[in-house]
Amino acid sequence: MTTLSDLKISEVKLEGEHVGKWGMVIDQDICTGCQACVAACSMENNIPFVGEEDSGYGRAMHWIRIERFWEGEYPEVKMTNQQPMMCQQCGSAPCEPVCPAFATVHSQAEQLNLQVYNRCVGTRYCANNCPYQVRTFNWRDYQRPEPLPNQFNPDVTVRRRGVMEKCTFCIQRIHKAQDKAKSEGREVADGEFTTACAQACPSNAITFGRIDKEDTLVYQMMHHGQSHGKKHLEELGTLPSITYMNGGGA
Amino acid sequence: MAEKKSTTSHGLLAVFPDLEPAANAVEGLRALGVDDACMNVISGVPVTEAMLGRPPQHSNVPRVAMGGAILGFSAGSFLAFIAPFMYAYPIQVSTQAYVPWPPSFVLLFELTMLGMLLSTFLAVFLDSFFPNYRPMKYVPEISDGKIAIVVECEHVEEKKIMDTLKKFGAESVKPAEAKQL
Amino acid sequence: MAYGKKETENKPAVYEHHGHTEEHFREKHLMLDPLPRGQMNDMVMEAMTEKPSWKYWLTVFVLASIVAYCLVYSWIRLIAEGVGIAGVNRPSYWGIFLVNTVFWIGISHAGTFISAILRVFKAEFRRPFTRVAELMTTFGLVQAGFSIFMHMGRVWLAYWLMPYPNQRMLWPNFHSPLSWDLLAITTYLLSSTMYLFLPLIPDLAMARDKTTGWRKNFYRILALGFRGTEGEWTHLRNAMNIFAFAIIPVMFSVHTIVSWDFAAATRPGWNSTIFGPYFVIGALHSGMGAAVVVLAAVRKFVKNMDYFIRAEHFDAIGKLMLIISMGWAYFFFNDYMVQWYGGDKWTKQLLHFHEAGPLGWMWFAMLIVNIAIPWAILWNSKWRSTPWLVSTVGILINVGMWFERYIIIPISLTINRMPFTWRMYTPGIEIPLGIGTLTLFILLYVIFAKLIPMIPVWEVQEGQMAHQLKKFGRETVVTVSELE
Amino acid sequence: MSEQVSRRDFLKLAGLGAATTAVLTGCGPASRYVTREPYQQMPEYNSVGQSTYYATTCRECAAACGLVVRTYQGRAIKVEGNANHPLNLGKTCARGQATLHGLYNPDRVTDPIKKSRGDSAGEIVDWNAAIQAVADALKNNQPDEIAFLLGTSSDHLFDLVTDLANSTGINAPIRFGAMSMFESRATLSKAAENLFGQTGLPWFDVGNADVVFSFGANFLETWLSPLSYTRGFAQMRKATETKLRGRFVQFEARMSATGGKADEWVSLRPGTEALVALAIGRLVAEIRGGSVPRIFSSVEPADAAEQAGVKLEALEHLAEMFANSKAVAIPGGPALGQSNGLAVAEAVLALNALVNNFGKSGGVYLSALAPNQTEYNRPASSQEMQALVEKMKSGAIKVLFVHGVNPVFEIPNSLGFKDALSNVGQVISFATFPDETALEADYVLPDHHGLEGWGYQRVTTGTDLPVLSGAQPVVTPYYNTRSTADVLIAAAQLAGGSFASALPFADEVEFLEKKVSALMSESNGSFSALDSTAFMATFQQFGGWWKNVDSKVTPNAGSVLNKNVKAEVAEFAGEGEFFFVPFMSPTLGEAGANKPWLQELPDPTTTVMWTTWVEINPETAHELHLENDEVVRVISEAGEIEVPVYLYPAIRPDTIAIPFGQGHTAYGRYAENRGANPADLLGKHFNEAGDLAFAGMKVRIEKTGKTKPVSRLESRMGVYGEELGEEH
Repeated sequence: MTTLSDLKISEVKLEGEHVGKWGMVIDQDICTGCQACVAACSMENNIPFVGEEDSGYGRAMHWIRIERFWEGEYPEVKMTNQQPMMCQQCGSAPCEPVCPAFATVHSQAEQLNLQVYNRCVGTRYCANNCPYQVRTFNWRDYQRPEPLPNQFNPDVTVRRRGVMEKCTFCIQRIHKAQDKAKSEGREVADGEFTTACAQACPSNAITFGRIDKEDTLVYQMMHHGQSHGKKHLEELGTLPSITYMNGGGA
Repeated sequence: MAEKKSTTSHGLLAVFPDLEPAANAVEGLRALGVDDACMNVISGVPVTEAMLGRPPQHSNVPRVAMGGAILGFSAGSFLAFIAPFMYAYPIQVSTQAYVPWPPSFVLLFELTMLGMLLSTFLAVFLDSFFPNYRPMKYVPEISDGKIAIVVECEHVEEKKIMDTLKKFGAESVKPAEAKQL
Repeated sequence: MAYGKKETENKPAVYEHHGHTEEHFREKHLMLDPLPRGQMNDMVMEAMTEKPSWKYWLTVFVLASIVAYCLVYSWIRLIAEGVGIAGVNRPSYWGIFLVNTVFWIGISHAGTFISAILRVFKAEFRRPFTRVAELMTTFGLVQAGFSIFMHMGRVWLAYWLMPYPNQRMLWPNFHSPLSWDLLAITTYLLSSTMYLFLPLIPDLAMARDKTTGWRKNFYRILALGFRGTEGEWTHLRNAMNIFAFAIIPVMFSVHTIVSWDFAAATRPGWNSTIFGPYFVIGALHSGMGAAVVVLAAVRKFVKNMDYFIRAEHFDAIGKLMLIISMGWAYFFFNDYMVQWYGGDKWTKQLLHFHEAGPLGWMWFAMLIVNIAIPWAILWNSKWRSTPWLVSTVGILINVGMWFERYIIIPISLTINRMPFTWRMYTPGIEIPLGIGTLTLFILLYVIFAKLIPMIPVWEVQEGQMAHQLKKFGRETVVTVSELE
Repeated sequence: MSEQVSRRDFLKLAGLGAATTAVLTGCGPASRYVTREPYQQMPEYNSVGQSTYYATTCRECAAACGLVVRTYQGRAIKVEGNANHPLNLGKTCARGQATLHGLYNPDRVTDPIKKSRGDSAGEIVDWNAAIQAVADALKNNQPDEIAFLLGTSSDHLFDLVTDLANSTGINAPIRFGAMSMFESRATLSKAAENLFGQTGLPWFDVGNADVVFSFGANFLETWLSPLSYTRGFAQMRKATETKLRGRFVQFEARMSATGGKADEWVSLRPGTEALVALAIGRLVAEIRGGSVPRIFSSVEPADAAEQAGVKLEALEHLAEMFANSKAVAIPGGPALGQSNGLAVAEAVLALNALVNNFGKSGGVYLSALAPNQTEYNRPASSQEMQALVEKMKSGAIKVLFVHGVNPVFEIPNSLGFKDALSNVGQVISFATFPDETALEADYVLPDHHGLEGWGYQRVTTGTDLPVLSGAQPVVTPYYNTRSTADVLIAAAQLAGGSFASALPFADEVEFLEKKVSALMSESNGSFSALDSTAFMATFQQFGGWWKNVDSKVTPNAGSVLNKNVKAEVAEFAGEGEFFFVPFMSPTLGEAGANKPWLQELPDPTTTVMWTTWVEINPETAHELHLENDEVVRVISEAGEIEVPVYLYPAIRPDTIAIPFGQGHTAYGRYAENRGANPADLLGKHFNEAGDLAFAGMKVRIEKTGKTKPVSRLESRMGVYGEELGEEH
């Protein structure tokens, strides 16, 4: 007879649980909060700067933000480990079903959370429903005076006002690498390319790669260091693709 | 003579001050041999057939409403169950099914109600021949609370009808003339 | 009452009741104070067709100017410059636009409540003011629609949310509560407009019979050729019966679905199963409050209305307001209790923020004006029958209900599971736009008071026909005959 | 390079050796040997839809990180790190990333202009006239009346001017940057010289240490070579199968972004760093047994602890930590920018001698010298700048050429640079941006942006290898600008005489080729080539040349422990109840304020964007009835500025701090009239090594009654945990 204690909570699986395809491991312990990822992301993804007033009013459009909290009071004050926050590319993303226009959907091929700028009508429901609060909205047509637009990345759409956007895991780089691999008749190799943030990160705190294969670096990091790796707000059943590590001895 | 001629073709219109005499007049006319189908009572308040002792009116409104409900339900079914398969490619949101049941119920309900109410409204138009801007037999006193009976009966002598109407208290009996309302 | 007094104890057991005289009843009840139909018609027509004074035109001008600036100009700016000129931000992606949407949908609920539910349950006091209430539904929904369109980032693409075959090979996402909302509000707006129009037809016919000139043509077209034949009345009655029954679930569904916009989200404070009925009762709360204000305004500013709208109506609506206030308090407490008990750390933070945050005063004000004040005033039949007092309570309830929505939307959005992003919301162009919708609502009433009969005279007459006084032994009471 | 070489040939010469993910090309489109071709005839590496990657060197600071710039149809799209570059191994910092916002900045100087001082606009002159003006300035003045003030990040220009100076007798070029001032570079190298008897810049092998003690060194932000130190930090912190997670202790009065990463943050009273370091040394020596070395013997730990405002037990615990592991101690930043900064540096370096880590993995080295360098050559200290200013004031300088630095902004007002300019007959600025110094110049002859120009930069610290990092144009110049080296070469030819013979080159590229191809003969190079053209092309293609030989120098530890260090507290200048800590903004650096995306990057510690703030301990603020965003006037003996308050929980109650980087009065739309410049508060006080005692000021604050909402990325409610709803 099955008793209650025989049921382990770990056996309760979410319906349709899957591992995802692309993932990231972020080591908060070595993240120095230097903002290189933020700058790299903004440059790669044509993110507009919003100016002093708007940025101070919760309208900064960083796709990745580095959170830090305070613990204790002087002199026992401690700055917590930096926490880079970007779209977690949830396997079961709360933002997707609530969009009336299918502007944010799940990519079955890439197992990513897509944002289709053209479809977006700006209800901002997705952003409300994102437990990670990582979606940014084009509140205005933020101006980039000439000749700044020369710097635009031609692989990434420039968004206009009224459109929601968020971290894409640099999907333009994913596609480029896949196209290249396909033309060479092979699969994308682990570490063949990386996202702008991971590429810039001076402390290598961000590692990006495939997580659906066991021999990849990110998979190894996720599972090897499981004792101190965690996913944010996992309890909501969002199946995030980013694992956060917080130091601690091996 | 011309007046008489028009009477035969257009019938009579009697105006009653109240419900009671009008009901009596209906009874009187029926006794006279005027068929119910030849009478039409026009009133400014909804007096029921039973009050006037008239046969029940036939109305298509409930049937059309039901039909509309079925149409609405079908439209809802289309949107809920068929449209998701008409996309260029299957679109997955979160881990929800392509056709999720609970939202489908919302859809079915709203569209059923919309279909029903729209067709109810439409049915009133159809059954009452609205909008209708042709000249019609009518006197404006009706909206002041009078009740009018329009009698168009060819096999009963018009004089008798007129007398009966007057006997039961008609304020005026005139040949019914179709006028621009 | 005599029997309460000691010195009368030894008197013979025949009690002197202050029996209500017929005059008392006539004075009190419109239904027992019948006037000839023609006279009532004339009163209504006079109120409508009387040449407006300069004060009327001034009012129209002032209101129209406010609408032109606050609604038209501000909205054009909003579209041209983007939602950035509003106060929305991260994390309060939704702000006053949605507060107003919910608020106006709430207002619109009273119209249906009065004309459909009270019609189904044959509450006779409804008769003179169903029209005024139904107009509230339609006008309110127009404002709600405006508010939700203001909210959208790319409103020029709003038609993408309608289900129609298109070159994008895409249908709206019916997984989204917002698309349910769109369907429900569309259904509700269409049905309530039709439901407003059907009982209006006989009154338009009456107006057609009593006017000349452009008005005659205007009413002739609108009256559709209605004469009042048995058939027409039968179809109309059938249709109105169907509407009265069917629009009630539609009304409930609308505000339930509005509540799902919040309840379906994975946010602390929003994810609550009680939100559906809580929102419905909240809608009725603000709706009844608004209805009583509109009624008082119509009675005061429109000619001859004190005959049709009397203290008894304020008394009756006051009772409803009291009951609804109690119901709202019940649901509010229910929601609060369960959220509080759940002990989720973010919900706890949120509740604390509601009460002790920078806008904690709003939370307390909401409880005072939504519960304490109605309960303190509306229990007394005399106070309840005082139009200015009840309508003051009505205004306060509306302020309170607006606060409630403000607390649920921007204030609750302030707190989420990412404390690094918590941030207050400060409204921007929402303020003029909100004022604009309110002004347009009033302006529509002001204009329509001169265009359509504000009182459904035929319904009043029907009611008067059905009412009479009857003596049971020594007591005179009001009886109503079921005519339908 | 006398004959014309097409770009296609250049590529062939360069070969396909690059091991980065991208195909790197050896020569940028700005090469004057290339004519632009229509798109139909685009070279294969520049075809439509294909990106071309060019390796170059970052010029946002002096560290010389290698970059690979992605270009697309002649536009620079994205900066990436050069994965092969020994210094940064493919990484970039935020300032490097934003360098494109300098390139395409809407407020660049577009043409050479002649103007009157104080005017931002002037008369556009053509380059021939401009070169003539430079030649006249060279020719018509005595050599010793001509001075060059250069920035820290164009080594080839520095070499060119040095060559010019050596053979013509003009003043040797002086290099300066606010960054080097706040780094206290001079103090660090002076301390090394004093202790080891060797010149050079110490290098701390953080990556292989188990315990890192940093006395004020903000090595994760801007200090010396932040990318390399950050990499070391990450290595130190990460536990592996063979090593535990390293621990890091920071000693400073105001928690810097570096200090925020510390496992233990010791907030000592400013000025007591030397005492504390010596006290720890003494305790460590006691723990390790044996006698206390002479250098530590003069300090009493209990005394030092009391002076510093820390507990003796805390010091004992830290000493234990230091004594029993592979430890390294780093002096830097504000700890050295004090009156006794040199003593601090020596005391901290001596700690390393105690654990005997000199020349050992995880210990202290002297940085490898760059390939074409014979001895460490540091930028000018503030005192040396002061000497220049004195000369200018006295009228001994008739012509001042300024390149790559914005002295009017970067040098504290109290040194009087701006006033001294009025005694200089002619000021010629080569500024790319209309900065404050360009405003005070007679000519502004804009140099290319770093990504449009040629050059090289020496890696002075941060890697084991001697590295000469190469720079090449990645895009054609966007405006009518001209390379300063070219201008000087042309002007020297025009001036004739010794000038012409000093710079016998056709242009900058020829000069570079001569300098770079000198390395051809070196062994163990990262590449070799048969002729100088190929060598030069490969140099550009790989983004530099380095010697694959560990060339770090082991310091001579011999007598360190027997030296004497004054165990005393620093002196503070001025009246006022607060110690004042100015610090380099980690995101803006000295010259980032005109780059909009750098402005919008949140400061790592406070998350403030777009402005300057003053950090005050919340307790202190409470006592003074100060709130967030309230504008206060900070007053020192040297000046006063107005800044809004930020209640910073990790600063001593007796200390306030202000970031450096804003407060520009010129420098383009994104920088102008934004924030305040804390350098205005710094008095003319130097330490023994000649560095400015920038952290040696005392200030007071006054309320102004004004408020200014400070833009923050962080929530004002959510980041302090329990006290929800209260604004912070």
